Parts: sequence; C-alpha cells; structure tokens
Amino acid sequence: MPESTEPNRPDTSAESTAQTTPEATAEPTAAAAADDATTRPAVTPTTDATAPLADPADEVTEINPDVDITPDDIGVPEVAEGERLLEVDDVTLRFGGVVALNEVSFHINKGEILGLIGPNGAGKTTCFNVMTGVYQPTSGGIRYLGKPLGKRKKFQITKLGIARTFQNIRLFANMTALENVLVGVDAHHSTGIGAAMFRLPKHRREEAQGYARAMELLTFMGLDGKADELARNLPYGDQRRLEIARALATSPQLLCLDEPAAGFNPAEKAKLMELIRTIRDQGYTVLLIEHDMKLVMGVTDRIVVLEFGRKIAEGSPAEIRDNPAVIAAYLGVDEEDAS
Amino acid sequence: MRSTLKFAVPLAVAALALGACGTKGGDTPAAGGSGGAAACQNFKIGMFGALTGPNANLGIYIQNGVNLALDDYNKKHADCKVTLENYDSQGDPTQAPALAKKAIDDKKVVGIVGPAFSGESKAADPAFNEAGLVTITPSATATKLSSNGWKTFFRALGNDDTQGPAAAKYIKDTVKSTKTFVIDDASEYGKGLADTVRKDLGSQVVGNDTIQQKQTDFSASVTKVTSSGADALFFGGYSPEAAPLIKQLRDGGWKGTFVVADGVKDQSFIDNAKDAAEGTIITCPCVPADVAPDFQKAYKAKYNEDPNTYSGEGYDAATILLDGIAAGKDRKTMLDFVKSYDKKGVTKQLKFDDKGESADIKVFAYKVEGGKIVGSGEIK
Amino acid sequence: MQNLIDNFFSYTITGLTIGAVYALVALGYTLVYGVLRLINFAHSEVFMYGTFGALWVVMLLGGKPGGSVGQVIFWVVMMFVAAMAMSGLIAVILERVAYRPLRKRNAPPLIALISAIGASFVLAELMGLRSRVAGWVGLDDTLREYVRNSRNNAGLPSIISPQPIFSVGGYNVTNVDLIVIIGAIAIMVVLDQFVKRSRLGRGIRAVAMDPEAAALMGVNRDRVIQVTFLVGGVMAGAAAVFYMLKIGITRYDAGFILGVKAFTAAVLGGIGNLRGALLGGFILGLAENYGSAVVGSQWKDVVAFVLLVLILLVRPTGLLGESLGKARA
Amino acid sequence: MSTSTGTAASTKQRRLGFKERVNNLPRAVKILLWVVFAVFLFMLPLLNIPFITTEGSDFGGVLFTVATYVLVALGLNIVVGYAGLLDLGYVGFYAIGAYTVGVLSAEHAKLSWVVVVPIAIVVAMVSGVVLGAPTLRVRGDYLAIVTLGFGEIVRLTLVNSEWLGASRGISDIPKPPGVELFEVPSIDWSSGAPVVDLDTTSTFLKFGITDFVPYYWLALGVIALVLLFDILVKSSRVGRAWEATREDEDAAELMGVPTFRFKLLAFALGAAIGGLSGALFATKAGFINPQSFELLLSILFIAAVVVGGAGNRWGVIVGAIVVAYFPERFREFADFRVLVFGLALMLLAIFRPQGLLPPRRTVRAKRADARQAVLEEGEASA
Repeated sequence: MPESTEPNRPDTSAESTAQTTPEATAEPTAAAAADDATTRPAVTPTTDATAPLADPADEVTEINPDVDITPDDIGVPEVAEGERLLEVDDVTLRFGGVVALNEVSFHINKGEILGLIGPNGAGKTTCFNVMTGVYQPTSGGIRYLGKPLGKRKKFQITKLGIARTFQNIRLFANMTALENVLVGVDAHHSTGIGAAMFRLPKHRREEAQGYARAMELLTFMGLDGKADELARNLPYGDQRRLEIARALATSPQLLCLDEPAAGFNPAEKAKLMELIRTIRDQGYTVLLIEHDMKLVMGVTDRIVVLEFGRKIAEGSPAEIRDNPAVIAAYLGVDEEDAS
Repeated sequence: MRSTLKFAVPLAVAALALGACGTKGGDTPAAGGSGGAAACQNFKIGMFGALTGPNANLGIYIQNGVNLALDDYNKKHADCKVTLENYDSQGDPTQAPALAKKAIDDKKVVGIVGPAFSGESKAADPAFNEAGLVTITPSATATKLSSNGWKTFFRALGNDDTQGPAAAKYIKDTVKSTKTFVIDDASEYGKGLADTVRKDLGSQVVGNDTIQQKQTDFSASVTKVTSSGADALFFGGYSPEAAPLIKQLRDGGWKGTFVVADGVKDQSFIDNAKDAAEGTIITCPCVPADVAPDFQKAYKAKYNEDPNTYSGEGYDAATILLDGIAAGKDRKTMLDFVKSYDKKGVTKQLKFDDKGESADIKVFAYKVEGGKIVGSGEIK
Repeated sequence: MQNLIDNFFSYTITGLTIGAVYALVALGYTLVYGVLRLINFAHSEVFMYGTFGALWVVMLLGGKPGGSVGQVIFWVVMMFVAAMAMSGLIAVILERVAYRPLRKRNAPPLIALISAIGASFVLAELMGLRSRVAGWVGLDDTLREYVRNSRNNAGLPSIISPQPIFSVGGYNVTNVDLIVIIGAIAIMVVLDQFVKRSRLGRGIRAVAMDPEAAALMGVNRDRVIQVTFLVGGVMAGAAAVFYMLKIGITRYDAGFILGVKAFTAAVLGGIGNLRGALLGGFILGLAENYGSAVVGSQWKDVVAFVLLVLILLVRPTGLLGESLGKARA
Repeated sequence: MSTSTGTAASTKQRRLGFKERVNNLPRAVKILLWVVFAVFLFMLPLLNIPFITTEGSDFGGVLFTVATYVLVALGLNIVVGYAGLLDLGYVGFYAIGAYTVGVLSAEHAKLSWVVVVPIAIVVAMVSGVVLGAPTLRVRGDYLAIVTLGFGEIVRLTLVNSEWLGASRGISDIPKPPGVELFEVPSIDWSSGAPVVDLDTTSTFLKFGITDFVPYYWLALGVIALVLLFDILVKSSRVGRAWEATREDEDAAELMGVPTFRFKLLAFALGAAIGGLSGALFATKAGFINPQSFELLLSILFIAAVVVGGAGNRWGVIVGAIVVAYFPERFREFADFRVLVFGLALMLLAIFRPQGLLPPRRTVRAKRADARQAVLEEGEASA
C-alpha cells in the first residue's frame, strides 16, 4: 500500500484521516501501534512538550546542539580543513549601466565562518546571487572546489554543495515544516516518476533516509514538534530557523546565510550566534551576510567588506574593526536610511 | 444465466428494496398489433436537435414546424393526442449518444424528427439504427449520412450533392459570372457545398478562401475578393457569417453577385445584413412557401413570423410520423410505413429512395428583394 | 504572397482598424491586470454589452441610412455615449459583484478566475436570453425589436455608408476606416494622459506598483480598483462602437473570441503596460491580416497565437514589458 | 449547490468527526466499506436511484461523461493543483488523445483499440513536452494565454486539416474488444419501490452502441488506476518538487529542484492523462469532430479543478462531478442551464473560495489561523 513504505509521520493521522483516502485505510504497520495524534516521534529527544497545534507565538525555540547533523556525502571532492573551498575571482557584474559588483575577489576556506558585510546596496546579496547561479558575472568567475562554476544552473550549483537562505524568508509557505526540509534533502535524491510509481527500493531507501535526516535537522533546530505545521503558520523565528534547516538539508559544503538575524531581538541574536557556531562545528563552512556588526564580529573568523560593489577590506574581525576605510564606509552612510 | 443474475444484484439494493423487492420482466409495453383508435397508446414523437445554446435557432425553427404538425394532428385526434418529446442536444455531438439512448429507452417514442445537424447525426444515428427507431432529419445535409447503411435514416431534404451543382449551374447560366470567388466556412456543410461548386465551375473560379464559424471580421477576405475582380461570390456557410461577410464586402465597395445556399435562407440574414443583403441569390432544395400558402398562413398565425429555414421540412417530417401513428403503426412497423410513404408535403413530394434520401429533389433559386426572400424559379 | 504584396495597403489599413478594436479592449485587460494581477476573464462581455449599447441607441433614435452629416455625427456620438455608459456600468457592476467580495475574503487568485468565468457566463447568457428576461418583467412586447431572436445576430442599421476619402496604394481609405483608426488613437492618448497626470491615474499607478504602500499613502484601493474597471469598461465601450461601425453585427457571444484576441494583444505588448496594449493590438490586427493573405483566412487565429508564442520566447514579458506601475504608464 | 454554502461550517465539523470515527474502525471493516462503496459506484447507472438519476438524458451516458471529466480533472490537477501551472488549453491534449484513436483505428489505419490507446497516451504526452519545452519558461499568466492559444491551434488544425477529417470528423471508431461474462440487471422504481428489472440489463463487458454502462465501468477502472498513480507519485520526491515549484520557483531551484524539468514532467503527465480521457471519449462516442473540442471545454475543465479545490485529488473529483453532472441533472432549466451554472460558479467563488474540498493543508492552515485569531483576541481582552 502506498504509504506503508513511507516513514511514520506522527501528527498527520488526524489530518490524513480527515479525508477517507485509500492510503488512509492502510496505516503504516511498523509504528501503527504507537500512532495516535499525540505521540512524539521516536527520534525526538527534546523535552519541549509543545503540542503541534499549540500557541505558535510561544517563546524562542531552543535548539538541540547535540543532534548529529553532519553533512551527508554528496559525492563532491573533499577539501581539507582550512583549504580554499570557494574563490570569487575578479567578479564584475553590470546591469545595463549600473555596476553592481566591481572586480570583487575573495575566498572562503573550508570550515570557517566568513562574514560579508557592507552598507546597504554594497552588493552583498548580489554577490550571493552570483555564487548561487542566479546571475552570471559579466566578467570574472567563481571557482569552487578548485574548478570554475561556469554557467551551471541554480539547482546544479546547489547539488554541488552551495546552499543559501534568503533575506526575506522564502519558505514553501503551504508545505509543512517537514516537507520544506525534505525538499532540501531531495536535492541529492534521484527518485523519479517510475521509482515512485512502483515504489521501487530506491524510493523506499531515499524516503527513509530523507525522513531521518529531515527529522534530525528539525530536532536540531528544535522544530521537531512542529514538523507538521504549515511553514506559513510558524512564528517568525521558527521560519528563519526552518529556512536554515532547509538549506542544511542539502548537505552543503558551503552554507550562505543572507541576513539571518533580520528582525531578531538581542536575545534571539545571541541564540543565532550560538546556532551558527554549532553548525560550523558540525562540519559546515558558513558565509554570513549580516548587518549587525556585533553579531558579525562575535561569530566570524574572517570578514570581507564591500562598498558600492567593491571590496574595500578583508581580514580578521579585529583588523576590520580598526580599518579606517571600513569605519569611513560605516560612518559615512547612516545605516537606517541607506537604501 | 439466472443464477449469475441473482448473484450480481448488489447488496445495497437488496437491503433498500426490503420486502418490496421483486422482479420485473416480460411485460414489454406496446406489444404492437393494436388497431389504431381501439386503445390510446399515448405515443410520442421525438424532436432531436439544438433547442438551447448557441445553435438553437435552427432547432427552434424546426421545432416550430413540428409543433404545427402536432397541432394539426391533435385537433383531428383529440381523444388520443400525440405528445412531443424534446431531445435538446445543443447541436453537440458529445451529448447526442446519451440523448439517443434516452429516446430509445422510452418505448412510447415511435419516431424522431432529427437529428438536426450532421455531426450529431453521426454520433446518434448508429444507436437509432441498432434500436430500429426511425429518424427523419429535416436539416442534416451531409451527403455521406445516407451511405452508412443505417436502415432507419431518412432525409426530408436534398443533400449537399444536389444543391452544389445547382448553385454552380445558376452562377454560370443565370448570373453569367465569368470570374467567381468561392468562400467556405470550413464546416462540413459549407465546405461540402463550396467544394462541389469549385469543381463544377472549374477554371472560372478566380480565388478561394476559408473562414471560420463565429468569425466576424472578414477584412482579409474582402481584400481578396475585391482584388480578384470577381463578379460573383459563392459562400458555403450559414447566415451568422454570411450577414457580416456581405455587409463588409459591400462596405469595401464590392459590387458583384452574392450567391449562397439554404444555410442562409433565413430572415435573420436580411435583418442583420440590412441593405447589403439586397440582391443576394439563395439556392435551396425547398419549394417556395407560396407553393404551400396554408402552411405559411398557419405558421404566421401561430408564431407571428414567416416560416423560417427548415420549418417546412420539420413540419413534413413530423407529418410523416404522425400519419404513421394515425395508421396504427408502432416503433417497429413505422420503418416500413416511412419507407413506402408517398404524399405531397409542404416542401416537396415526400418519398424516400432505398438509401433514405428524398426521391424528388428540386432546387429553387431565391432572391432577396426589398428585404424579403422571394422565389425566382426552379434551377433546372 | 503575391496577393499580399499587391494589396499591401488594403491589408494594412483594414488590419489597423481591427487592431484598434483589439487595442482598446486590451487596455481593459491590461489595466485590471496591472492593478489586481488577475485576468479579468469577463472583460469580453463588457465589450459585448457595449456593442449592444451602441446598437440599441441607434435603433432607439431611429437611425437609418442616408442621414445628413449632422445626423450621422449625432448618431455616432450617441453610440459612444451609450456604449461607454453601458460597458462602464457593466464593468463596475462586475467588479462589485464578482471581484470585490473575493478580495474581502482574500481568496486565492485562481478562484477569482472562476468567479470571472462564472460572471462571463452569466453576462453572456443574460444577453442571449434577453427575450426571456424581458418577458419576466412583461416588457417583451414593448422591447420586441430589441430582444427578438436573442440568440441570433443583431445588425446595426447602416447609418454611415463607407465613402472612399482618399486612396493609398490602390486601397480606398474610407471615412469609417479613418474614424476608427484616428478615434482609437485619440482615445488612447487621452487615457495615457489621464493615467499620467490625473490624481486618479496616479492612484492607479500607485496601486499597480505597490498596493500596500499605496494604502499607506492614503490611496483608497477599492476606489482605485473601481475606477480602473470603469476606465477599462469605457475603453471597451469605445471599442464596441468602432466594432459596430466596422463589422455592423453583434451577438450575445461576440465577446468571447474578441476577448481572447484582445487578451493576446495585451500579453503581446506586455500585460500591465498601456502602450504595450496599443502596440500589441495593432500588431495582432496586422499579423492576422497578413497571415490571412498568405496562408488563408482559416489560419488567421493560428497565425495570431504562433506569433504570440514566438514573441514570448524572445521577450518573455511581452514587447514592452510589464510596467503599469512605472511612470511610462 | 446552495446547500454547501450556508451550513458549510457546521457540516464540515460533523463530517470530520464522522471521518475520525470511520478511521478508528478495524481495518477489515474499512476494507469492507471501501468494497461496498466501489460496488455502489459500479452499480450506480443501473440503480436508477430517483432524484440522482438524470431524467433528460441516459444516466449511463451521463455517468460516462462525468467519469471522463473526473479523469481530465485528475490530470489537470497535476498541472494546476500540484505544479501551479495555469493551463487553459487542456482540451488540446484531450483532442489529441481522441484524434490519435480516431486516426489510427478508423481514418488511416485499422489498429486495434488495445494498441491505439497507449499510442494515444504517448502522442498526447509528447505533444505536452513539445508545447511545454519552449513555453514553460514563460511565467504564470503568460502561460495561461499560451496554452489557451495551443488549445485553439489544435482545434483549428482539426477543423482545417483534410487529413484529420476536417469538420466532418472521424466516424466508425471501433469499439474495444469485450468479453460477455454476465448480465447485470437494473433497478426499476416506476412502482414507487425498487424492483429488480431483469429486462433492462447491462452485459459485463460488452462494448455496444446503445449501452454506455460498460464504458462507464471501463472509465471507472481507469480512474482507479490513475488515482493510484496520483497517490503514489504525489507522496514522493516528485510530488514535493512540484509543490515547492508552485510555492516559490526560485527558492525551489536554489534548494536543488530542477524546476523546469519537474514542470515539464507535470505538463507531460497531465497531457498524458488528458490524452487518455480523450481516447476513452473517442472510443465510446464512435464519432468525433472538432465541435467536441471547443475552447469552452478547457474553461470547464479548469472550473472543475478549481471548484473542487485545486491540489486535492478528492476535491477535483467532486469538482468534476459538479461541472459535468449538474448541467445534465438540471436539464429542465433548459435554456437557463449555462446561466445557472455561471451563477453557481460565482456563488461558489464567494462562499467557498478554497473550492468545495480544499487541500487538507488549507483546512489545517485555516484551523491554525482561527486558533491564532482566538489567541490574539484573548490577549487583546486580557
């Protein structure tokens, strides 16, 4: 029967039974006994007892840093710790007459947290977009794992191990939290129509693996209790975290976070710093675009500063703090009304 | 066989039916042989065609004729009236088969006037044929309908093959056109006619075009016609397109003779094309209304307008079936009755050949004069 | 092909006249799309009601052929008044009944399409059943001339007979051709200025650009939307007059195909872009005529749609792009 | 239709309760219920249940039409509901399926039905790919007009191409090979109570000219297969990829979903199912002409999907039933059928904006929204 091969999804039973479907008549056998609307998933070590349909506006969700979320092997060459993972090589990008990026060069080392900062309009997100294949550079290029990215499509770049989040949250609003993460895991799956139709072993294996990894990530983020909530019904902070979980699900070599702290209060920002560090510790390389200097200074290993599409500085947080060009850039532009 | 039958009776019904559940069988209604007025059979005739929807005009004209025939009959047979059962196909072949089945299942229906269009005829007639239910179409003119071997098929008017040559002849001999342009509307009827005309006129055809039904802007066709220098235009199609076509042609300064066929023989053509319709030649395998003044008078009295396209054919087709009922025929015996029918109707001598075609087809020419369609003699 | 070359001006000018009608109807699609981001599927019926408005007013005033110049001008002006009023009214009612309730309920965009389809059916059928409708209120005898044969064509009395004014490349340009092409361009210039300069026009642009910001700036969105529908309707009314002058015959389902074409024109030019609608309409009218000349009138619509696909492949947002919000208007 | 408006909320709640109860039943009972339901569907045209049975047209024929709409709606749901592509030219694929059957089994060749139907599916699918490959890069509403144009191009090609029979269409399409296993009697209600009528029977499975019930059975079987396929594919990576694409194409692409490929897949599958329904239609009708494939049909197909609730396969089935069945059931409205249908669509849009049976997620989201509203209210008053 269709769903028996699918991993047990707690909390969906009430919903899936809301419509008498054929698959609903054949409940998963393995966990059928334990399956009722209130059981927690087996993988949940959390003590958070929030029922999935409880007040979504509850306090900041705690993460579970001990859950193992190390990236899966996605079949790309290993890069040793500290070696260059990605190089931005003299990238220039023009839109008509406007130069969005002007001969920008920097690199990211495996295992580090690199901050990319600059006043609004400095070209940070544009830089992200070039790295993830949204834009093709006018000249120059991106070298990743020692090879040029070339004209690869967005999804191909993701498959190579670069994942990102968005400045303004772009979750799949009408899908559940779990499904959002599953889409990320699916990036390295190849189940096609045939495998799905005949429930071939490949499909079963990938579904089981995907579900396990997705639940790990949700648990890590403290979102396991909300796995079956629609993404759009999650509180703001949880949506931010879910977006990171979704990006992590693609097992990226490089995780690009685009202003993940936007809209956070100081307490939440502190938690986010901790989260970013934990993610790095679990074996990811992180590129962070951020506005909040305190956060960037506190969490990054190195910082690259952009202004008007040009790199104006690069170095450790301490060096950047004292760099006169950076100070000028930040003093010269009032952050609040820069646009 | 019986045991499998019982086996197949569904549980749900058995439960529903409870004690009332019995079996029914053997009492075939109207077993035949009843001699006319002895017992009223409450027979019905069916009207199969577009009565609603975008193609309803034609169906309603026919239905008007049929109703007139019914009135005549019921006046004479007040003790045993025949009723009309409408099968409104909206002219849509998709709906036709299920409607045909409905008519077939209603054992009181002894004959069908229709199906009105060729498309729905093709969809429904195989079923009528299998069930042995007589159909007399007052309007479907596709030539091939009669060559399918449907023994229940009868046609109360000429098919496209009788009219096309006549139209060509008229264009050649009477209009004396030397340069003729031919346009069709890509419909089965219009294209069939136009192709015959093209073939018969041969090299004097100076240009061709095909338009689409529901098209309203004919500027490209107008340019083609005017630039071809044609002195006559044959249009194979229906009045909804003929009216704007001739209007735009006249607006575009074309002065030639506009020749059309029975699909345009319709007061609405003149009402809509107004002055542009003047002088239009309409060929029709139908006898001019002034040949049957009584019918025309009765129609006008009942509907407050002159008989329209195929009203007369509808009247004739219904009359044949009603005569059959009067003669005590039922569904089974109606077939032979219609086959051997030979009487004068309002449109022609009603007599069918082996294939179910009207045996005696004369094509007449009509002309639009002073906002009226007037006869201008048979095309021989 | 030879035929097209020989009669190039004839195809061009007649193509422009029908293109003008497409363009004016396309404006309605484009305006509504710009403001609401949805295809106003029922706009074709708004146009169709306009044709009847134009027709009925001429019947009412007893228009007949051979009137003096003054009479003809009077009739044409009355046609504009009646058709624009009729179409504008229908468009406003449409917005009120079919769209506003949905907006209030935050319905998904697809459901607006369903509502529009429903409204389109209702409007067309009411016209197609007008004899019955008149019967309900007991007016079928009084209005007999207006509602007779309601499923059939209704023809406009030929109040204005086309007279050649001058000749271009062998084609006699008639007074009707001139009225249509010049009239359409004039109306579009007025609209362009209205959207660009008037307060309401700015409101339309503001809502098109960013509905929320517009609301914050004190633009009454409901009112702007209503005005947008009204303007679109009035344009369709003008198109209806040109259509009646050119084609002379209408029917309860006359809107459907024309609506599809006009929508195609809007997309061709870049939906949401007023000048795009104009350009799209003319290009479509020309392409159809040239296509008919070369491959036969039966492929006219195919030519139109193939052209659309080709243009979208090269320019995915239409010839001029989407830009109601931008100052280009 | 009006019943679903006023009391919708209350019946909804009751139904959920009922469904929960049903689901708590032992598995065997559930299977039995399904079997009974299947038998009921199978027998429906022969039960002649008063009120449900169409008076104006043959119920078997109407049910077949309803079944083809259901099939079409399921196919279109993949395109519109799952992948979020507005396809207004779906009738094109339906026509391609029907004409492939017509051309290969009657007009130009005499291939057997068993061979022709798979070919029809493949041809429709290929045409889906051919149409989709260049146009699926075009976004949203542009796609709507392009597909609409495609539907018209297909129809005009049929009308104007002599090789495809032009307006005269294709006649004498052969029936599928059948076996005559047993007869199924119908129920007669003319005496007021149900009586088994042994005279009016349908033979399983004899594909004749005047009995449409076997075609209905065939269509039911096909629907069951397509449903199973739908369920299996939807609950897999493929289904998630479609939904992600629908929700946010760029984000999906950046999460590693080759969106174009999946859109094309949805389009091709939708086309294949459309072609299959067309093939079934041609089989049963025996005669096809371009008149059966007008643009309006595309609109009705879309209406079926959206009315039922795009994205929910059970919803679109209900939608298809509404769109195909009600005009036949209420034939007595005759001239007012389309008017009433239009009014119904408008009312439905206003009172059930998510469709009759919205996707289960929407239901859940609504409940969550409601709960949040209650909470906020509580806060405000506190």
